[in-house]
Amino acid sequence: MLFLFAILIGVLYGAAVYLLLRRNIFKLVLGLIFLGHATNLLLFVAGGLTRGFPSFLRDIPGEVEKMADPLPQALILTAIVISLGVTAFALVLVYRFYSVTKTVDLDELSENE
Amino acid sequence: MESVILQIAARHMRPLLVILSLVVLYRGHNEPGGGFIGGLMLGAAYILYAMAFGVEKTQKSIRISPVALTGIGLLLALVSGLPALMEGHLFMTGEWTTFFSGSSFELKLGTPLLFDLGVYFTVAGMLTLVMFSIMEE
Amino acid sequence: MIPVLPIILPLLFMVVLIFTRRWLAFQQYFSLLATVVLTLVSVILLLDVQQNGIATLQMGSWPAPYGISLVVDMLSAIMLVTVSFIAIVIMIYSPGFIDKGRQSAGYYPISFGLLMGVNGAFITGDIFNLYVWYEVMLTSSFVLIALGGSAEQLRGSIKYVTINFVASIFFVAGIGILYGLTGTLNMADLAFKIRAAGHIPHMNGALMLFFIAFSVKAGLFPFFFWLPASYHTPPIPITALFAGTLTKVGIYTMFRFYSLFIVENALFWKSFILIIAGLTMTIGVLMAASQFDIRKILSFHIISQVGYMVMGLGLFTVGGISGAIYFMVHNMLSKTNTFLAGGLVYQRSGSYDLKKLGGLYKASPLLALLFFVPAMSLAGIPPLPGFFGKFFLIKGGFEAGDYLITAVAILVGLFTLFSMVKIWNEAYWKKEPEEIKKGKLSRRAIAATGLLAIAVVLLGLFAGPVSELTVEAARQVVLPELYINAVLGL
Amino acid sequence: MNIGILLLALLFLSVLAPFTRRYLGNAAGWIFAIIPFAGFVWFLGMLPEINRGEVFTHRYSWLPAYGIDFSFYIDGLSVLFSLLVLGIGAFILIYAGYYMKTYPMKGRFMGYLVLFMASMVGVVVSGNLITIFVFWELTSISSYLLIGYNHEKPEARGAALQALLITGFGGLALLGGFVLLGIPFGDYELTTLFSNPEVIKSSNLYLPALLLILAGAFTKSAQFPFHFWLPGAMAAPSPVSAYLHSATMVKAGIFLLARLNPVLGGTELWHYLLSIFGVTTMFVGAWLSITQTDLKRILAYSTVSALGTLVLLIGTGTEYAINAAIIFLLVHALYKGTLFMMAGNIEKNTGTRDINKLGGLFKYMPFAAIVMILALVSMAGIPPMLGFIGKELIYEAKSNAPSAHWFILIAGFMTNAIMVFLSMRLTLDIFWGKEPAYDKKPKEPSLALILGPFFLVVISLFLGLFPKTMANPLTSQAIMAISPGMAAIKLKLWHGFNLVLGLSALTIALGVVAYKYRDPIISMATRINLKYFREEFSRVFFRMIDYFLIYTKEQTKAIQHGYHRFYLMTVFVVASILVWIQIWNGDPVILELNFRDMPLNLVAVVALIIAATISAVVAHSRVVALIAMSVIGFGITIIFIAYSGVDLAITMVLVEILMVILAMAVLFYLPKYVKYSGTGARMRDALIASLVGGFMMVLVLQAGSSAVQEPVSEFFKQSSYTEAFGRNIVNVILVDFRAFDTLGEITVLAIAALGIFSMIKLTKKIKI
Repeated sequence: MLFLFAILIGVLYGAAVYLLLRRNIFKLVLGLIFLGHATNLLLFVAGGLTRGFPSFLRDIPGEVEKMADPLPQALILTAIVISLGVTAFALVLVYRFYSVTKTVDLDELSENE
Repeated sequence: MESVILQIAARHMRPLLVILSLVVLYRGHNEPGGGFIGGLMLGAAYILYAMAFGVEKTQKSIRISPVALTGIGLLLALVSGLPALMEGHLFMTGEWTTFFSGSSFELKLGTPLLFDLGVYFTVAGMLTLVMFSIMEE
Repeated sequence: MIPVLPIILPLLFMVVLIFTRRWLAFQQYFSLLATVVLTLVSVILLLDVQQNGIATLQMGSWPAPYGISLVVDMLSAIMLVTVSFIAIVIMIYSPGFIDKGRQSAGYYPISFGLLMGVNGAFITGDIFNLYVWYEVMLTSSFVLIALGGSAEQLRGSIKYVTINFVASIFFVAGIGILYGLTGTLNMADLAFKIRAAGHIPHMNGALMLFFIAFSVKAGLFPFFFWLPASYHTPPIPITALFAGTLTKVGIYTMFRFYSLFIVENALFWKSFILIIAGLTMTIGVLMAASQFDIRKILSFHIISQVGYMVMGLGLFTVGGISGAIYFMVHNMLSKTNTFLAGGLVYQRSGSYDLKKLGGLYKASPLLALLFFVPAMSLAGIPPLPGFFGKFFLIKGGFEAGDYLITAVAILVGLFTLFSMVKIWNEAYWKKEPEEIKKGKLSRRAIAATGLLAIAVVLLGLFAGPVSELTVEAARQVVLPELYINAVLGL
Repeated sequence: MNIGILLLALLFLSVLAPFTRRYLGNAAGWIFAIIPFAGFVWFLGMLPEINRGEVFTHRYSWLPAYGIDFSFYIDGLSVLFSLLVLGIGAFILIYAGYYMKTYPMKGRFMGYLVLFMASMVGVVVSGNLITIFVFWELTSISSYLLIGYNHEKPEARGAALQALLITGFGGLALLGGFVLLGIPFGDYELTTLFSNPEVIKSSNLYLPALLLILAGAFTKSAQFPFHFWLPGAMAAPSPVSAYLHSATMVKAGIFLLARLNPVLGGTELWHYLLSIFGVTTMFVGAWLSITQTDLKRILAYSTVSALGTLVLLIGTGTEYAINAAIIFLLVHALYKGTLFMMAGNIEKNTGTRDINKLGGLFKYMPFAAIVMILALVSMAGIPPMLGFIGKELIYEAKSNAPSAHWFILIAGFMTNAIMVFLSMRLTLDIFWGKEPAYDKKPKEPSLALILGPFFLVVISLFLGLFPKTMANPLTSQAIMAISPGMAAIKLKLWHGFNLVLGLSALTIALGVVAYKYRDPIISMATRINLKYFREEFSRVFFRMIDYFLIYTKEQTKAIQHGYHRFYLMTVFVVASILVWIQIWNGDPVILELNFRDMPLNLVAVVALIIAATISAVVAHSRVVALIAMSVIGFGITIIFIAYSGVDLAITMVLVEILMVILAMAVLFYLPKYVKYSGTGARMRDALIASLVGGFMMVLVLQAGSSAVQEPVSEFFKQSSYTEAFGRNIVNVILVDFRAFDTLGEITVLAIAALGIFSMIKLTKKIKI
């Protein structure tokens, strides 16, 4: 599965980058959300994949060897929450931007005007 | 959005969700759950209420502002690191005590739980703060 | 215990300020007091490190490499002291410049959030924890740069937020990959494993991701766009605070990572970093020359001067690194000072545009002095600290045999002088335009700027003792074994 | 007394100066002059010991970590220069106190002047290259402030900028040169340098160090082609011109050459470079002075010429040449100081400096006229002034120059003839000749204004009359300092009839003849200048600055263009290139495709996510995009569940719901999609996107396929229950093992929430 997941992550990153390069500010935010997803998945996959053995200690002999690595999961949880905060902020920022400037065209952001 | 059904649902769901969130919070140390998920549930309870009765009324019924809730959460998380110092350990070292240490049931309380409670409040505070602001807009 | 204080004290202060956000007067004085406390703590840390060597703390008593290690070496300590001192100045300066709306909207608590993140980044010895502090710092800076929400600010902050978000994503992706490759997050442990293994396959991709992430944060060529696009938009104390702290965190991290993780391909990284440094300092200074907005000139200069610091890193000799660290301290103080002086100009004349300004030299000798000192320091005029920073770097560069980059650094100094003199000639010496506003200067702001200017002068006058500290810091950077052993207790 | 105390006293005085105006008024100059005068006397008192060959050194610890001390080194050369700086300085201060009577901000002016004096003394008494440099730069800065004194005039600002940039450029080069010089010696102390000068001469750093140091010295001392800032600096008030631009600052470069002659000198390169630059500057300066009409500019060009002469002499390096250099330095400082101060007096009295608009002044101010004429006599090199001795020595030196002495001699001859011509012209055209209608009757300058010129001329006269008793003791040690082992030549006014005297006579004769035919000569010179020097150097300089600014503006437009997505594009493209290079050069990726490892249901999930992703990208409506987004989120959740991430999955679902609600709440305020970009742009962006996606894919493959021995998480598995009392290891990591991360995480949440809150509440438009 690693190979498929790698492709999936590549596709997600690619999509995110493509969306970030659009002129519409909505797509920009979408791109940020995609980046977050792609990265969560990347942390998950890069840390090693273990099927169906969540990291709860149940006093089963030998469980520790089979168990999924809990650390990447903890990292992802932290990362998800952080990107939730930042993305929510970005969303409101975009909203505020639109209500002040009445445009969604990023090309009108030029600072040399 | 003054829907009667929603109002009834919200009124009854709220205490339920609050209790559920506390359970999730406590369970989290051993089973799936934890402060973050619990906090989201707590927040959801009040957001539901606010959707039914409006933000202002909800605010009144909680008596504590979301900002304060966030602050309390942060403070709790911070304070949970202090007992360790009194024990002469390093900051944020987990300190545990056991209540009712029977054979079948025991209630273990420790500073990591307090910390998780801080997470719980912060998340709930953040969620309600954001949603209330947006809903008021 | 002390190493954790620079992180949790700001959090505590932030919480207090959140609860008291309606009492503006209290917020002003409390913030000031809080930054003074932070500075004292940092100074104590510095003295401790100076006497007892690298200080470490294992969070929650979990031993390294399992728990999160906090490590304060000389470099961290110097940065901590500098940042918290700048925070004092900003807190004195702010009330006159941040309007009531922004103050009650959380300017003070979020500033402490920023300080928490910055200090955390300086202290932590764990890569993922570093990411967390970066995010604390960045989120605070996002909020601060958009605080108030004028159209210009929003324009700037969209660029700022997006590009920095992308950088953070690169950072955290690099962490994930590094963990997948090595199974550890503790920086000392990682460095130890790299040295023990000799070669860890596929490391370079992750390292490059880190480099890109930190280059964006530090404002290196060609990743700096967010900086000049946004730094001129918020109120000047916020810009000054950013100028004094943010990019330097990126540089600091680069120092740390380079020192710990670059073992293989050292020659490639050295030349690569030197090339980037040369381009950054040249392009930044050239862009500064064309500007007419004081804040923009200074913003472009930040980029150029970041190039100097990276140059010191690329040399990777005690002399070069020590020069870069001294330069960094100087730059944080002097740059903040010029921004604050720029704010005074605005308060007096109602504009940042050099074309609309003039006559300030005659109108206010004090204002002139407060700008002249840091500006000449940035231009590298002795005996101000900018000179020593430049001198140490040039010395380091020539002694390391990297003549080309050193020649570039020397030449860039001339252009820096040019832009500083440009501001001086236009805003201070030119005849005062008739329609100019004649605003009253805030006393607190003058006091803050003066305090910082005095600090700049003192940094120059006491270049001797300070450079002893930076040499010690550089020694610890160049010999990462000291760091690794201190953390792992080897 | 200690040299450190003197310097501190001067610095203190300069800081104090701006505040004294109120209390001291115009008498400030007299009081200010006390300290430099005391210093002058102190240095004079050192002369006997100095002449016994003693050298005074003091060292203060300065940058111990770098092994650099702040040190002083006082020998004959230092004393000679210090005497000039302090002696002339004292007179200048007195002069300036009255001269600047009507100017605003006189206090600051005096402060800068004293600051300059301190820095100049600092340069000449420093015993360490870095110490020299510190004071050197201070002279540049204080002169910048002085030249730009009339800062509301654009010319003054321009001239100040020009001077600062030229000398600043030199300063930076000098710093580089000093650092290079210090490398082979391992030290910057002059004593170290002097003790074994062969170290540098045999090093391959000699050439770059020499070139950089010469760049510093030549810019400061206005050598061609950097000479133009000096005439430009005439925008400064006359006391400044008299002090900085004749007697002191421009001599700093000369001082440096003299100081380093034992270290760097004596090589062919040194000899040729100095001679070529010197002789060119000497002649060009003199030539350009012919066509000037502004009194101060005439003097400025003649100063340029004199500086060239000095460089030439030091470069020549023979015993005669070094003797001549020192004597001429003294001569020049004395007469040029007088002339500039007199130029100020004349301008003050008549309101003009244009010599065509002056005339017949002798009868109004006979005393001042005599003073000035004596200075001009010295400039022309006519006995009995010291200038005569100087010129004789120069001729002697030139005729004995080791190479090209005929060429140098002829150039020198022409130059001196021009000096004679200028002297006659200034004397006759200003003090006699046609008298224009003056607005108010010119009168003798007041005591403070004439005191300086008078004393300098008298000193020059006495030195000329009694060279052996007065000039020799002043200069002999300076000569030895420049060139150890050389003896001072016994100076005398009368040398007997020889070639040199003949040359002198011829020079004067030529000058007189030239004055007789001055009109055709001047118009010829003007024609030649128009043809060959059509552009004045300083105009070229400013045009270069204009071009530079245009360039930087274009560059800024090209790089900081304001288009957000091109910023992002640059970041992505550069990142892709850098990472791909790393992948390319890195270890090979071994890919094992194991189809048994691919359960169909998961393959379907992956396919679904990819499909959703693509539809989100190409979607034409926001609803589709949002739905696709949530499909992706839930798809990832399924993957988390399948691969043992239970907590993760729950959190992901909750967050996903929240995100969709937020996105809906916020984004539906925005207008509908508009298609902005064309196909070309889309193709380009798709390419960039696939580059980024591609390297991320490869990196994940690399990381995911490498087996790690003992990740740190083993410890968590082992001790989660035993030490942290929790069975949910992920949660234990979050609240205990790595609780510090979580603390940061909730802080981020709180800050973001506060930010959102304030952004929504704070709708008022706020300025600043």
